[in-house]
Amino acid sequence: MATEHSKSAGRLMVSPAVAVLLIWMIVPLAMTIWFSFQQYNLLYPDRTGFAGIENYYYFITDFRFQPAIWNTLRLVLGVLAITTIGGILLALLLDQPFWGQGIVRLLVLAPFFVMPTVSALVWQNMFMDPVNGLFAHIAKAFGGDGYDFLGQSPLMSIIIMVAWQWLPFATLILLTALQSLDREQIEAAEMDGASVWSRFIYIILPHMTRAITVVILIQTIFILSVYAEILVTTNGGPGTASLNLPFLVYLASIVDNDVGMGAAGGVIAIILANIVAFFLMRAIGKNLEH
Amino acid sequence: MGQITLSKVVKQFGEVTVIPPLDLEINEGEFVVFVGPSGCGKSTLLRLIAGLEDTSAGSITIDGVNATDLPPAKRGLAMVFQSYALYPHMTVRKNIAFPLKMAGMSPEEQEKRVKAAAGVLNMNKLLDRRPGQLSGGQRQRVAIGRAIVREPKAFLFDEPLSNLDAALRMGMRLEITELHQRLKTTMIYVTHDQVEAMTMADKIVVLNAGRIEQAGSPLELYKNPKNIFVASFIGSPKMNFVGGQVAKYHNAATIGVRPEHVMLSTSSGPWKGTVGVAEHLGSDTFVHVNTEEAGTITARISGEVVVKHGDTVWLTPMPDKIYRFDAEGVAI
Amino acid sequence: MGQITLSKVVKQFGEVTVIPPLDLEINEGEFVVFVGPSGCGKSTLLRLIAGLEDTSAGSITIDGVNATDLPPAKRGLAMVFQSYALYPHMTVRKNIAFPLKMAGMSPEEQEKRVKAAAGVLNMNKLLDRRPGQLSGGQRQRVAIGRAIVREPKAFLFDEPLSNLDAALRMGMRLEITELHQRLKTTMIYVTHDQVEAMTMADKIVVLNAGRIEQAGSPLELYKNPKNIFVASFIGSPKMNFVGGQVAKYHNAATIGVRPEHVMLSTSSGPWKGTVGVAEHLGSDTFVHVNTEEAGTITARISGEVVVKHGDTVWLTPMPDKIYRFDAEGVAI
Amino acid sequence: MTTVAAWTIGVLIFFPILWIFILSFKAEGDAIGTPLHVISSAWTFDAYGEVQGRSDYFKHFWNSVVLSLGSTLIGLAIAIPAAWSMAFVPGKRTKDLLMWMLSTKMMPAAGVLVPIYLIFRDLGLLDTRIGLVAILTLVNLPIIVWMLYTYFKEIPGEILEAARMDGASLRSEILYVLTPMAIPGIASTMLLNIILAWNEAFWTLRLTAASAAPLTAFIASYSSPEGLFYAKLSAASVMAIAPILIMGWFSQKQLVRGLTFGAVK
Amino acid sequence: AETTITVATVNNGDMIRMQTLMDDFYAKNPDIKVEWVTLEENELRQRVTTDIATKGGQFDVLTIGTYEVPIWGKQGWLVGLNDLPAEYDVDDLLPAIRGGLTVDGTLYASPFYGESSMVMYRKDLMEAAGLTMPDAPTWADIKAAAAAMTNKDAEIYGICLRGKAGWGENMAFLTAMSNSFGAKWFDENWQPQFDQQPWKDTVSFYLDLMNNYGPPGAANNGFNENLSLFQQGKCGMWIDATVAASFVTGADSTVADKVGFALAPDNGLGKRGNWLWAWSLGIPAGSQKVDAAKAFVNWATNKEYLALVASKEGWANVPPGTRTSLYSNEEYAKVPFAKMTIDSINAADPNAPTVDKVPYVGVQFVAIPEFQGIGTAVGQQLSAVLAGQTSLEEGLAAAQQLTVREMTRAGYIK
Ligand SMILES: Nc1ncnc2c1ncn2[C@@H]1O[C@H](COP(=O)(O)OP(=O)(O)OP(=O)(O)O)[C@@H](O)[C@H]1O
Ligand SMILES: Nc1ncnc2c1ncn2[C@@H]1O[C@H](COP(=O)(O)OP(=O)(O)OP(=O)(O)O)[C@@H](O)[C@H]1O
Ligand SMILES: [Mg+2]
Ligand SMILES: [Mg+2]
Repeated sequence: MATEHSKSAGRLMVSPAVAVLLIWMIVPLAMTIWFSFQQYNLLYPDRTGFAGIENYYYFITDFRFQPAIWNTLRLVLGVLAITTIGGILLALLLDQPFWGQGIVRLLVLAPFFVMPTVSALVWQNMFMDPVNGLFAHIAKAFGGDGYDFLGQSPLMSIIIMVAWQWLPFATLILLTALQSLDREQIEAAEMDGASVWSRFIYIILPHMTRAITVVILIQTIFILSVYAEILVTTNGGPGTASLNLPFLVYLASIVDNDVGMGAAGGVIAIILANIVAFFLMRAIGKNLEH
Repeated sequence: MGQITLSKVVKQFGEVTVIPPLDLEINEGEFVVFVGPSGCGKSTLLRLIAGLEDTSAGSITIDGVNATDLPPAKRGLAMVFQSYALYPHMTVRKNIAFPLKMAGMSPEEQEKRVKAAAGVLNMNKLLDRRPGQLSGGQRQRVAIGRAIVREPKAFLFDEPLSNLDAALRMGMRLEITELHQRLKTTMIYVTHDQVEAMTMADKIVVLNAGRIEQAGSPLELYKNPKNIFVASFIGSPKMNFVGGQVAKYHNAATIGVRPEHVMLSTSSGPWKGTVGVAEHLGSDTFVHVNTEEAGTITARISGEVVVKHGDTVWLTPMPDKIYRFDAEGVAI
Repeated sequence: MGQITLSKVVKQFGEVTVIPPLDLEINEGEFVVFVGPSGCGKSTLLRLIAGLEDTSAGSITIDGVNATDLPPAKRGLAMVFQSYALYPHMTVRKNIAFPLKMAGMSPEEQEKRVKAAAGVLNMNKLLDRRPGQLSGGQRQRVAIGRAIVREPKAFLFDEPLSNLDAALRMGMRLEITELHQRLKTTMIYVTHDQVEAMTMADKIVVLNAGRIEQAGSPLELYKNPKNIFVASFIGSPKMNFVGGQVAKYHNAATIGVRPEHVMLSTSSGPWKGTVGVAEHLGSDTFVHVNTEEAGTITARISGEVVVKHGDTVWLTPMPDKIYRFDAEGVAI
Repeated sequence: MTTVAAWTIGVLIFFPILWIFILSFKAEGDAIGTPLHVISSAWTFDAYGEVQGRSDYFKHFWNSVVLSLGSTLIGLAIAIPAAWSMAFVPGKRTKDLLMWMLSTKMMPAAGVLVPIYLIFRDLGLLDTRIGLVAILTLVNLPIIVWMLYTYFKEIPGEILEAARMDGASLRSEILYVLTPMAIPGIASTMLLNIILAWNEAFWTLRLTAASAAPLTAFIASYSSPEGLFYAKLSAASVMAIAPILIMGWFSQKQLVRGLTFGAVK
Repeated sequence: AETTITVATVNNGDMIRMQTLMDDFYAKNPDIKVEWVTLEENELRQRVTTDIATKGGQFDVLTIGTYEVPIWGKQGWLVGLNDLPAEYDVDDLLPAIRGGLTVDGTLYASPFYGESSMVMYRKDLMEAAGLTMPDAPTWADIKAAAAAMTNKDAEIYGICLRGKAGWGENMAFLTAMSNSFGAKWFDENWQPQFDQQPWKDTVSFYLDLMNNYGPPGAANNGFNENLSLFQQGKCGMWIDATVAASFVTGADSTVADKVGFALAPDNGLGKRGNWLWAWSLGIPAGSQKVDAAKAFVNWATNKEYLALVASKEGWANVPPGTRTSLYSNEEYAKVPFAKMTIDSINAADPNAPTVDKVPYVGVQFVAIPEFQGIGTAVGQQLSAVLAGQTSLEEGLAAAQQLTVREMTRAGYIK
């Protein structure tokens, strides 16, 4: 596959595409870095100039910064936990033959197509509302009181919304992985005297490692930047209870109109994301090989 | 230990009957090979014995105990799968130890037994590799190791060699045969390669569409095939079949003659023809001759003969080695 | 047309030299087979000739033209890959026509040539199927069709049969041989199956770690192997090698004797031993005997002999069929 | 047993969507009642009528279609050659490059809004479909490249070599051999990208005004209107998600296969 | 030639209604076409701010409030509206509203509707409790009434107030409420005042009301959630925007005929706890179609439009709170909340919002650019206090700290 002919021809032909790709990705990044060192508030057109690290300083020393970091992590871990564990269980269930398998698959898949905004609105108003929400109605039917989801467990509520949207993704990847398991392996384990549980632990779960890795990787990428759900429901509150990093950046750059600080926040978010990605790749990257 | 009896065993998948009522007796210590064309039910039969499929009717007895409804793990049999079904995420050691671990054996005992099995199969050095890092033959050995280690009443093999290349196949074939001679455990072996069947079996069971066409020792089948199906299945290169006038002359609908029983002459003989391809193996020569009387006939000549594409030759079947079959294909 | 010369060709991957300087002459119309153990550089050599890899040094001449730096398409060679590399999204017709289309041929001309090739390979009925709907043997034929249609100067085959099962392999082997006899085009064929090499080749090139151990006609290699490596590679079952006292007696470091040249007796002979495994093929019997003097020796006996595991037998090598090798393994 | 469990869970997961579907056919006053009341009350199309009366659904819908299809096609055009090079002529840095591309997806969009807004203003791209197509392409490109890359890696190099032996130029090789062979992969990449683009709600909202606004902008005007709004919100939600849901359902086999990112062999 | 103008507007009922009345505008201006961008309030504000600050030029008419107009007018971002035609009758605008939209003598936006806040209460429940609501209640009256009306078993909560974080949500209410408690955001040196007693009094009174008599989940209730609750009959009282009056007495309401109105409460310190706001139409300085835009603004905010709405939808649905003439109209006077609305508006003074003197204008906000961010952050803190996640002291301390920090950074505190 590799004569100089094909290599150089290949590089030549591909280089424009890669260049476009790189420019596309570098330009916003470079501009963000540039702005992060500038004084730039939309509402003060005449205050401009080099700001040094002031933007970074103020962003990091903001009392909301630390909670935002922790909440970001909690959100990612919470959703990952629900979707992978739930996904595995669901995949095991859906892998059994039963009547209407195709339809149930469609039902389970559906939340993946729902816009985050719609999902958040629907959960907030029609389900989690402590007075008119469906959960409250159900609680009342059993003589309880409506639980104030967004007031009392705001982050958990957001985790539930996000997990609902990503559960289908996890389930279907894991289901596909499960279906690719060589039947003979299960039978071999059966011959070897493995119980159902042992088969799950020793055969099925290891077989799914790679798929689980992909689920974790892709979801982390998307969940690290969750923002619409928070915007629609809690706005990061009460207090800082459901504030995450992207939302803090949003507050700085859009609510405060402070472009410089927003850019600094963006740069910090990228750095942190890369650190997470780095550890993620370290920890699970080898599962992605071959 | 290792006496298996099938009586009136039937297997249906939905409406389709794959195995019609079938009786079979496998004696202790016997090496039984199931052969037959693809889809004839070999694997199904094996899986019924293993307990991986339920019988639709009939009963299976293992060492005098009715095992028809026992789960696979309780039957005391070990199976080597066509794909080997090694656990890819476990080292060879863990693969082999797995059945022991499932049986709740202590780690020391496990290690001891794994070592012993590895010794038998000569793969002490491979114990810490993973299946992905092994060659086909090595994988095969691990699969066998996993079977041996349980000291089963019988081994079941489902086409274990079909994924290997020709050279390796020969080696592994010998290894399994030797293993059998050493362990003297009952072995049931599925293949569709008749060379394997011939060289390994104490008893060959020829299956066709779920029915047993003939069962017996390899030489019995080679010498006295009950019908054309068996005759064409056993022996390599395949038996030559001739119908028409030639067969009529022998008072049969079809006659068969094996390549090794055809003599070739450059001067005379009953069947005249031209050489198509001559394959020179050094030890033998396979000559494919297009004859007028009998169609294309393959002759196997020991050693080296000097024939080329297009040469005219004469063929003579050895008269006492001619098999005669009636219109239904049954041997006369 | 089809004269290929390699002179001082070297191939390195990074630091590793896979092919040390190598000279090879392939004559017009010749059927050359590269054999050798896995990883010895057979595929690499073929790919160098095809132009799919660059040579690190040396030159390749095709029909007198220096082709060292020509891209694959310009060399006028056709290749059949191990996996066949058919285009799965095209019908058989389109697959075969693809090289013609790339050459800018008119659709009518394409159709004509495709028809012709399909005729040669007897697959007129398959033209509208897709590769996915074909059996292994049929795919193989399409791959050959795609090669034929360009009327190349030479065909290159990289283990084209290794994905097929034993029975099919034999048939396809015959087909390729017949094709060569018909087209008389140069063919270079890579395999590690020595039966294929023996039966198909005009010239066998035995490779070992990128070096040519010996090149010559199959019978030449069978009869006069230059060294132990070649001797052990050619012939099936493998030649028996004996060292020690026995060899010394023959004035050699090692002697070799082929299984077909070992006679077996139940009463007397120079080597006494017990039968390990006896493989009864009907037509032949392979007897593996553990002797004291010469270690394990395989003997091939025509027809059926009645020996069992554990029997005591005596072996006699045919005196004029003994190969002698010096301490370096070179034939004396 | 399995059937019951699986159906129960399936319906539970689907329930929120089912519920807004039901609510969308209710009068506002009924929609906010207890579940029993909701089920038993009269059915009506009023909410849909009101939503359609209030905003031009079809304009938004058409914008959504153009944006998601456009960005997907352009993305593919850029990504196919790039993925080809990564999969078949890999360098030492290929893996790093890929990882870096993915990490850019983790950048909070809010931090880049103003720079992009300024560029768009100067290029006259604000509130144009072209501009949004470009942005959506950019945002989703890493995922497209990655998906295609994992796909291409599964295609045996021998086939491309065969094409080369057959005299195909690089262009023909990609056009006639690679691309058609990767159709399933390309299709599922397309599907995923269409879904992501369809649901993208930051850029589509902030870079559009009237003429290029897709369905995300449409739904944004229902997020907190005055008075009772469950039915209207439900109707608008149903209208916003139905097209993509139906498309997703019809092509779920393709989608699911591609979504595995090479995780399943 | 036809001119197309793009109008950005909030998704409030009055604006939505305007979109259904466009035939009238097209009849009068056949060569102007209007494209709507309807967004939720915060979304709209952010969207429009980005555009106007970067001179993106995507909109020709903006819907903005009394918070933006002074800031933007000062920046020169808005087109002055002093030259609207005579029939616009600029002198008819309510003085308080007009004052809020004028910078240095130039009117920068034309009010579409104006609002203050007031108490809306359930007459039937008050009656059942044996109480009457004075027209100008004190906070003590409110508390007594809330206590009397609360019946949690029947899902009736004595009082519904905003709790959702946001400078335009809970902070609008709390800032207005704090004014009546004598609190203020900043002293004359721009020093934040959350560490002072009046703020503590305000918030603890608010917590007392909400925790004892408020609905569950109040920390997420904004205008809209409370409106739903009130319309369903679940609130005894609701102190909120005067425009809500038409909804609670409208068709969707289950309690339409049982609602009474009163001025926002006071504490005897001379300021009532009501605010002042006007959604207004402005034209960005970058617009290429100023003439068409002006024609639209004139159409949408002059007296004829009020008459148009009245003729199609009835007087109760006329956009309130902008023109003196509306309140002298006899038909309109029959609307139950008309008088209370105008009284409330007149009771607010953006230029002297607090008991003490302050350096800023704005009743329920501080008209400086930083206020959005600070107000939202403080709002989050107080929302957390309401949700019980932090204590009152901690919440106020955090509010003080962050406000000091931001004001220092912005250069107000030297
Ligand atoms: N689970 C199943 N459901 C339905 N039919 C089956 C099932 N398993 C096997 N069959 C059918 O039973 C028949 C016998 O299958 P079996 O696998 O036993 O054949 P085999 O002799 O092992 O063939 P091969 O040599 O190809 O492995 C086939 O026709 C097959 O299609
Ligand atoms: N692209 C490559 N980069 C580095 N080493 C390579 C490359 N291709 C082949 N090699 C090495 O070159 C040697 C020869 O490989 P080659 O594929 O030619 O062997 P082969 O004789 O065809 O073996 P087989 O019978 O297994 O196909 C091997 O050691 C292989 O590891
Ligand atoms: Mg089988
Ligand atoms: Mg090779």
